[in-house]
This record gives sequence, C-alpha cells and structure tokens, in this order.
Amino acid sequence: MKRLTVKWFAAYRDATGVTEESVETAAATTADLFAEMTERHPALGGYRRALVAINNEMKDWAAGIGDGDEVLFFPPVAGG
Amino acid sequence: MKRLTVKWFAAYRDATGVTEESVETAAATTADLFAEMTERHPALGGYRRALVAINNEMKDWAAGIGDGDEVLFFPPVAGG
Amino acid sequence: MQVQNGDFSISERPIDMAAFRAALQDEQCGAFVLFEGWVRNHNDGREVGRLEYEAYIPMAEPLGREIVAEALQRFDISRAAAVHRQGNLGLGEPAVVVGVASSHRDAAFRACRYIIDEIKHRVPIWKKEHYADGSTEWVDCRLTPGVKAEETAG
Amino acid sequence: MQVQNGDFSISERPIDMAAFRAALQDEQCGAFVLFEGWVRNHNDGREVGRLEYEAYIPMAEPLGREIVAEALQRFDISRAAAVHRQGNLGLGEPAVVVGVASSHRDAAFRACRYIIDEIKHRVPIWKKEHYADGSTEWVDCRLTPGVKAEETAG
Repeated sequence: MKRLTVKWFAAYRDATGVTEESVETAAATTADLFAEMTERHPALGGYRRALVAINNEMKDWAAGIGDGDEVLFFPPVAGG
Repeated sequence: MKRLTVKWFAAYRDATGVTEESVETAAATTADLFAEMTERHPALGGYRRALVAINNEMKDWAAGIGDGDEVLFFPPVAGG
Repeated sequence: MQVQNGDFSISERPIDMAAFRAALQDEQCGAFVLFEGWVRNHNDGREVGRLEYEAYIPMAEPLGREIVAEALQRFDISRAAAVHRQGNLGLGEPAVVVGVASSHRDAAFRACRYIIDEIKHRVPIWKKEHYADGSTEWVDCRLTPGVKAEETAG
Repeated sequence: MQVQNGDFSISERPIDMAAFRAALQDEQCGAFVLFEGWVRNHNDGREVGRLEYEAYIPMAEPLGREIVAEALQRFDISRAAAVHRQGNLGLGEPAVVVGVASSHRDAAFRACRYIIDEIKHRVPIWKKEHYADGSTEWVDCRLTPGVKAEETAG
C-alpha cells in the first residue's frame, strides 16, 4: 500500500466535494487510481476522464504512481 | 479622335510629372492608351503596368475607351 | 500588469490591453495579429449570464509559456505572448488574449492560431457557465451518450 | 472617428483603436481577431525612416467596403471593419487595422485573413518608402528584370 495525495479540480471538485484528500491505495497506475476514486465518489461517474498529472507534470493513464506522489485529476480543459 | 481625361497616381504621377491631363487620342482600348501615354512620358517605361479604371470603375486592359471618359492609371497597389 | 515577449500569464484582473500591446511592439515587424476570446451571452442554446474561470496556475503558466515558446520556434515571428483570465467574468469581457508580431503576416496568423488552439487543448483552465436561469455547468465535462469508454470518467 | 460594422475607411489621422474595437463589440461573439499592419524600419535590406501612403478615396473606400461585405457574406462572422491610413506615418504606427468578431474562432481568423489579403490586392492605395539615406521609392512599382511584358508599364 502507498499513501498519496489526490487533488480535484473544477467539475471533479464539485463532484467529490473535496479539494484534496489523502489516499491509501494499491493502485499501480493513474487509470487504476481514478477507477478506485470513482468507487469512492460515485458522482465522478457522470464526468469525462481527461488529463492527469503527477507532481505537477502531465502523465498518461498508464503512468505508475508511487508513495508520496501528488496526483492531480483534471477535467476536460476549456480555456479561451 | 476622342478627348478624354487621364489621371496619374503615386509612382506614375511622379514619373509623368502631372496629376491629370486632357488627351486627344485615337486609342481604342485602355492598353492602347497606356502605350500611347508611355510614348509621351518615356519615364513610365520604367514602371510596371497594373490596374486601370474608367469613370471610377475598375476595368481590364481590353476595355474600350470613349469620348469624355476619365481614365485612371493605377500603379501596383501596396496597401497594408 | 507586466508583459514580456514569450510570456503566458493567468490574471485575476481585467487584462491591460495597452500593456499587452506595448510588450509586442517591435519596429522590425510589419504584421501584428491579436486574438481575443470574449464571454458570449449564449452557449449550446442556453442563455449565459457570466463565466467563472479556474486555472491551476502552477501548471497552467509553465504549459502556456511552453506553447508560446513553441510558436516562437516553429514560425517566423519576432514576438508572442498570451494572458488568460481567472475568476468571474461578465459578458463581453476578454477571457484570453494572444498577440503575435512578425515581419510578414502569414507567420503571424498561423502562430496566433497555433497558440490559441494549443491553449484550449493543453492548459489546465476550466470554465463554469452561469446561466440566466441561475443554474451552472462546467463546460464540456459531463459524460454524454456515445462517448467512448476510454474517454469517460472511471 | 466613427466606425460601424461593415465599414472600410481611409483615415488622415492616427487610427482610434478604442473606437474601432467598440464598433466590433458583440455579446453574441466569442472570438475576435485583429490584424494590424505596422510601419517597419526596413524593407528589402534598406533602412526605412517613415512611410507615405496615398489612397484614391473615391474608389478605395467603396472597394474596401465591398471586400468587407464579401467577408461578412462568405464566412460565419457577425462583425467586420477595416481602416487604412493615408499620409505620413512614422515607424511602428499602424497603417491598417482589420477586425472581425464571430461566434467561433476559425471563421474570424479566415475572414480577417481574407480581408487584409484582398485589401493589399485590390484597393488603390500606394506606399512610398522614405529611406534613412534620404531617398524614396514607391513600393513594388518599378519594372524589374524578368517581369513579363503584360505586367509591364507600356
């Protein structure tokens, strides 16, 4: 088990009701972690999965996660 | 013979030294008239032929010219 | 607001267009292209009253600067910069401005287009529409029928 | 300076950018593209000190309005206008501005590009460069070797 921090933004924050949370998980990848989080916060199921970053760097959904990481889940961006 | 007015702009005006002149000509088309004018103002020979208008309407170089017309010779345009 | 060639910044306050233009002025340049994204009063058939932008600045600013740097490298341009708002914006307000100065216009048009397209694609900024009827919605976030599984949340 | 949607005008005086923008403001529009042509300090390897524009207004203004009207018809845009200077301009001054507002950015970029390209092609405006060494030249007017006969003067 690893302990890491998950941060939620915009629509995800509204859906989960939290800005950040400390998570204990066995998930290996960003995709696994997002799936696990969707079980914890079923409201996430209504939203598209978009971008993920670890420690302020963009990653893909196969990226591994490690103990102490800060994982940022970004809803679809809509600047402009 | 027709009598018409020829107007010169920008580089052409500098080359001919006149803004407008009254011309008596047997030229049938705008191209003929420009050729005739180049004989009168040899300095025009150093410039590109570009656009021509009659009575404030753009024409091509095969357009016929009539008595009393105002023929405008435009050097290559360079707005912007 | 201080703006420099190559900048991308997130601004809490209305964009100072005079300062923005001044940063891109260049006597070597014959062409300047400016794009502005404005808050409009409707979207998808619903009447919009105002917008709220959220940006994750620790990543939005570096990613935006990366995009501007890419444009400066790929196109034959001399200067480029962009500013994006965050917070509450009223109708008609500029939410984003992108400016590019170059010797010739073709490169300026293409680079400006590149920068705004990439900003909309890659920079962590989100837009919440506040509708005339009082409801709100984060734009483009909800799962809609027909969206493929790998694009869905969860 | 009064500017309205669809306008093209030749201005003796510096372009009033605030009035120009105001004429194109539209709460239905999410995108605004502005092109400016600036007086630059060099051309064809020669140092330029200032420019002089001459326009034949009785045809330049109607032809310019025709171009703006074509853009409003061909592209999915809401507003467009342009102003071109005549007279003496110093380095860095805008010689022409073209602005387009639309719902979506693609149409605004394309229409703005269309208008400036057509202005440069079809509108009777000429540019005289005054060089640092005191000489002058009307731009692109001289016959150069290799130019085909039918493009030549006479």
